[in-house]
Amino acid sequence: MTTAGTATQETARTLGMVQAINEALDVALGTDPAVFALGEDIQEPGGGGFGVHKGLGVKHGAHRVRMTPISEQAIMGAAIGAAISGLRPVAEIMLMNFVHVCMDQLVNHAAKLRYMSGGRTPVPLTVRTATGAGGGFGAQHSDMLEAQLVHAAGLKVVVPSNPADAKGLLLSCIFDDDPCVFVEMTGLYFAARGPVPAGDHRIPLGQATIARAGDDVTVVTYGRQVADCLAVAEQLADEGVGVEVIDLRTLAPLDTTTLLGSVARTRRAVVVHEAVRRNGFGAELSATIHAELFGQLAAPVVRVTAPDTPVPYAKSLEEAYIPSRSRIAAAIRSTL
Amino acid sequence: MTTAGTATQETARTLGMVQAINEALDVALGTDPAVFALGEDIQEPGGGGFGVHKGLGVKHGAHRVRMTPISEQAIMGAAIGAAISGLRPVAEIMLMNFVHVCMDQLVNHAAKLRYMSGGRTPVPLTVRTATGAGGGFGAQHSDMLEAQLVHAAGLKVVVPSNPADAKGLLLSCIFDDDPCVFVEMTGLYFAARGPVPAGDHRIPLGQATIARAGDDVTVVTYGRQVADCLAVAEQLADEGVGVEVIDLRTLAPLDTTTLLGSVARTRRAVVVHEAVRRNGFGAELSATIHAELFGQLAAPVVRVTAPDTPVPYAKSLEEAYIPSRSRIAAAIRSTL
Amino acid sequence: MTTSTSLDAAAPADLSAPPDPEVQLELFRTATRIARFDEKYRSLMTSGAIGGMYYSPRGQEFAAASVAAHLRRDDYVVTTYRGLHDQIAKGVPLRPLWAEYLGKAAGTCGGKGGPMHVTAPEYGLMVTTGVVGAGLPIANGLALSAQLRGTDQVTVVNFGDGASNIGAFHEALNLASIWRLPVVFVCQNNRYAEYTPLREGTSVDRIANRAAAYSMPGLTVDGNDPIELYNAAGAAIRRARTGGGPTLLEAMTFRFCGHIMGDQQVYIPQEELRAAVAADPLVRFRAQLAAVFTETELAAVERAAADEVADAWEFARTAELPAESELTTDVYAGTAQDGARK
Amino acid sequence: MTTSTSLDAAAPADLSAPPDPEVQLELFRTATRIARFDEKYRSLMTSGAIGGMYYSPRGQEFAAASVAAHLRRDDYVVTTYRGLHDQIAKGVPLRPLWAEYLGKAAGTCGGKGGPMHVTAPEYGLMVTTGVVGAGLPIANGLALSAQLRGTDQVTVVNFGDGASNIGAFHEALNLASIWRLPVVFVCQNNRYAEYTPLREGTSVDRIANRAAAYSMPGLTVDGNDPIELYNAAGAAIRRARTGGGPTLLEAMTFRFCGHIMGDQQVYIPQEELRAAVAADPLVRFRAQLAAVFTETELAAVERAAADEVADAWEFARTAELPAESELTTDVYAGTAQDGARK
Ligand SMILES: Cc1ncc(C[n+]2csc(CCOP(=O)(O)OP(=O)(O)O)c2C)c(N)n1
Ligand SMILES: Cc1ncc(C[n+]2csc(CCOP(=O)(O)OP(=O)(O)O)c2C)c(N)n1
Ligand SMILES: [Mg+2]
Ligand SMILES: [Mg+2]
Repeated sequence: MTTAGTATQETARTLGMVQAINEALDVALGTDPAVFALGEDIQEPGGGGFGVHKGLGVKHGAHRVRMTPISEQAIMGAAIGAAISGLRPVAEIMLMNFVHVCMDQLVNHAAKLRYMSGGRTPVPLTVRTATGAGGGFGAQHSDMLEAQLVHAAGLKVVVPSNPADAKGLLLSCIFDDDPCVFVEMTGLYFAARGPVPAGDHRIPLGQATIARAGDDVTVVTYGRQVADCLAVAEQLADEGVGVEVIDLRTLAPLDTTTLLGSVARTRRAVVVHEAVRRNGFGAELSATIHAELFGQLAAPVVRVTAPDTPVPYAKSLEEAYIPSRSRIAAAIRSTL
Repeated sequence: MTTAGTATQETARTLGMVQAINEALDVALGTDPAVFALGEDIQEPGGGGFGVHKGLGVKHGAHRVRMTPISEQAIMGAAIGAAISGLRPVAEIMLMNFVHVCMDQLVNHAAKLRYMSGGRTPVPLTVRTATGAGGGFGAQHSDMLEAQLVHAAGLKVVVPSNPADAKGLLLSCIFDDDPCVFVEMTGLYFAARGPVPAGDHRIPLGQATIARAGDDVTVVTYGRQVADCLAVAEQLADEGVGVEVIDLRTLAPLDTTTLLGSVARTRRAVVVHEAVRRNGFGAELSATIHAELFGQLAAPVVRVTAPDTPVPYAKSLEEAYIPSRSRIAAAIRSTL
Repeated sequence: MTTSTSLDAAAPADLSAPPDPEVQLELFRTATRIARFDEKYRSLMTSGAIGGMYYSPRGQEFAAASVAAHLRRDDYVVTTYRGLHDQIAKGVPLRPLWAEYLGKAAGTCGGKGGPMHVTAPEYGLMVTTGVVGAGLPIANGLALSAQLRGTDQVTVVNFGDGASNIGAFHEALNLASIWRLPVVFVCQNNRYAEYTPLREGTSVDRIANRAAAYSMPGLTVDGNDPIELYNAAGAAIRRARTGGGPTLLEAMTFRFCGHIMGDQQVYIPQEELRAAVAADPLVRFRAQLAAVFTETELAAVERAAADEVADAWEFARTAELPAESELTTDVYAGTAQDGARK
Repeated sequence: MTTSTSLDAAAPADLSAPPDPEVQLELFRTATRIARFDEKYRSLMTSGAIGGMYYSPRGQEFAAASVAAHLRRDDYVVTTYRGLHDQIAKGVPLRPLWAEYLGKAAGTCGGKGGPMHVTAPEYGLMVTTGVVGAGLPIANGLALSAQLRGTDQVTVVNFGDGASNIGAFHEALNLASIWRLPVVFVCQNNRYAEYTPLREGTSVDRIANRAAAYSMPGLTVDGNDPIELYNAAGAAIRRARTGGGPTLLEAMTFRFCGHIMGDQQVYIPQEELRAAVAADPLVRFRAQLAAVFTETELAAVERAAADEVADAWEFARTAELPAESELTTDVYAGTAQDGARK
């Protein structure tokens, strides 16, 4: 189903998010026998919660694309044990809310073992998980929990915004020597399409990218909200406002160089994420920007986030929950 | 062992933290038959992880001071089920790191049921849990995780700094109609002593207190760090620096009125907590202060926190991990 | 197919003894109301009139109806995302139920919960959870609450075969046993967890056999035989109500429509699927009842169900979405917009 | 006291057949080294020379020694906060071990982990966890890794009786069974979880009986009988090594010194405590060995152990605390201060 893993082609094909992630897994499985995937229903016909593993079980074998029972603690524990003994597991936790079912394994064990062992017990595992509001999945299937994981020292946290980045970042996570949580926003699975380099395409962790250059105000965001921010930026360009959009890609460790470099120039920043506001990642971004660029800002950093509520089911409420383009635009305007 | 619950005495006795919390539980159990406690080893001789329930099992009966197996999911689930059917459970999760063992019950269920039910299913439960570095307990028994819980819409989060507040806040949590997490810092258990009002003493949730007035700089803190900040404030008073110390007491919902009122006056703020820095509660505080008081601050908000590492075991490292008085003092001076 | 483990009181002498005809008709009525709701819902999804996710309980109607028939309104039920049958069987009226499924303000939860999170405490439907296995520990709490308050309310918690592999199941059964809680754990074993057949994820042939690990009676019955399940559930519920403690009841059944709307069920062997659908318990039971009731009587039940379902759909279809101001209410106590609603 | 559940290959014909004298002496040596370390550690705590928390394994020496005797250096062990005996039995040298207990830079983990988090991968001591039950799922991962890499390494995970009530236990045993993992689950049943006697928290008489819920052999043996446990563990480990899959082995034992240093054990009936201590397995086994070895030989083992322990204490006592610069290293790869140390 993909050509990756056999030869590196220089051409970039237009792929969707699911295909791009599938390709990253395929390349990793094809490159290194230490890599294996595990998760619920990841073989045919499901290919996992959103079909990301389709075809991989058949191609790489049931021992390397392993179906698990519905046992998130067992999944995460198996990944940790395999990681500390030399393998590179890629575990799927079907939805990010279920990370809370195995939070102890992830945060008390995966994140801490390297440190607690004085560096003797590295944990090179990757957890892939899907989430995001907008699909009518309700309060237990939609939460963005990246801020809680960023608060866990020892974890790396990645949220891609497009297929090429998803492939490149996931490959970097898999071959990284630390535990990485790779957050796939369901809204992107079937919406985002874009050119994706073939082969073993990697994007370094910890590097943000300037998705759009602009001189008047910096919008800092990640994941699904990047597209919304870019759309708003286009719209505001017509009004003569130059919006720079930073796609953080990796939240921990954070690329403060790119972040602060941009805001130092524009002197205005808007932070946009889908997670709730209270102690969301926007708090860390805002605190960092304000403190590091104290006296240099022309306006306070504005946070555009979900309200401090669980994700509502009703369409009318779910739409109001997710940061809209008009709220983003209004926030940007408020800084000018 | 206490007189509370029988008659309200106006005298305040000098008690330690463990006794004060014990008294709150005793009053609650004595006041309302809907209240009951559950947790591991909470009957004699343990009285729970740190002896908080000593004597209560004998006094109020094994059915209302209930021993559980080592099953945090079962404990939290039992508390939720009891709460939604009319009782007011007070569950002990022995150490805060074990909250991660039952994070799904707490965050996906307790926190969300009221909202998901359109207000029909309130969850009046209290979770008490102990934590904090400094005891040589190592990386899995010491974490301050309040920021992760503050990020869960629907929860209330309380961290008392002294025995009287502990009693008054715990009673308010127990009789509050929402799920409250009450964080007891182990360092205070045997250190903090102070006058504690007898009887059904309550302190409203969501209200910070000015632990010490001052005009030059506001230090915002909670829990065990309050005493350190007060000590530093005394020390700086000798140098002629007026330090105002705000003890937040409740982190969610946050008393922004007291917080911003103080900083608006002093124009300088230092935030101190023991949790790691990255997306700690200090980020929310700093972001809020900077944004709300933009242009009014004389200096950037400084965060004094643990570094972004698990809690180390070695004494030399654990001491360096915890915000020290000298780091707090230096941070305050840096704002002047 | 009855199998009992370390059993006793929970297993009545004869599970096949039919109850009163009126009870039988009631089981048929409940199952029919569930099936009609489900069928109409699916047909509306297929036609595009309704969107979203839907976990059909078609085929499992009696797993709900025959258990809930023993419950009083003040007894408690906890169920899952695949919960329509349990919600209806516990007595939640179809109008607000359907409205909740569509996220309307007139729904049981004001549209904020949705199908995976329906609660209707006034009917004893206490929790619907979207997290596999998470309902079991909560059910213990409901049962404990009855025990502490000194009532004889019983709690029934429904879950799937796949859920028996998650930690919460283990902790809940152990605690229920130790505390002798008035709770019945009903595993609706439909042989698949998503696309995974039972044996691939579950290390035991009969989930009821796991009861022995908790010194609890465990019983596997044919959940598609309304009478057998009715009798078995009755014994377990009586046992719970009279202080005898918890039971693990495994009701063997089948999901006719796969895991989720749109599931093509290619992973199920064709004969297995064909045989299961051919043995549709609703059709079978109707045929059985024809010996006791007239065709007119049975048809009346069916017509009433169809009418009620049509009415509920019309109600829900035309109901309003919640106002945007509802977004931030109900997070904490005292934040409800509309005091009257509570 | 052997009881076997749904058993077979894991139970050898005669659990009481003594192994070679040299093996017996080795068991005695390991147990003696553990006991001497523990005694000295406790006496130093009592005198105030050492502070902190300490979970003594005194009384449980053979639960570790008789199992680990079958393990190769490249086999894996996972243990808990009460882990000293398992750490020593797996071969971790006493000097860096003691240094880790004191949080010194020369410790197995540079002092950063401490007693509850010792790892020494070069000796196969892979994880020590402070979270009850959390080691079991990780042990599966180690076993899976061996399976995937095609080696015949075996993983042993030790845990307490109380740990058998937590969700992670259930998920781990189910997965190990399904995947036929080369793992042995060793429950060191010391009859108490903190201050809670077994029957108050655990809904089954014998924890090994829970193995049936996972179609796994389960075996309860006298963990204080070095020979019986040696034989049972040998069978389970051979079974795992040769592709036979997991076993749940319950070793009945006793904590002589209570849950944690300072525990007065007032909650244990006096006769129970007296009888257990009177039956000190180390004393009993020494008496048994006197039929095979001379007093001189046994005393030499004891003296060597005492010397080794004294040396380890001296090493640890005089070792340096980690430099403050170590605080922020080892969070991520490539952040070690001292490349040579790794
Ligand atoms: C903790 C958790 N893990 C994974 C899922 C995703 N999921 C939803 S339904 C399902 C299958 C459940 O199977 P079973 O328990 O047999 O119930 P059934 O759907 O057959 O009624 C899974 C894995 C979930 N909801 N919760
Ligand atoms: C998840 C979790 N809950 C609670 C604790 C606190 N705790 C530490 S040891 C212990 C008792 C464990 O008993 P058991 O499993 O029998 O082991 P033993 O101490 O007897 O060796 C408890 C409750 C913990 N460490 N982890
Ligand atoms: Mg199923
Ligand atoms: Mg024990």
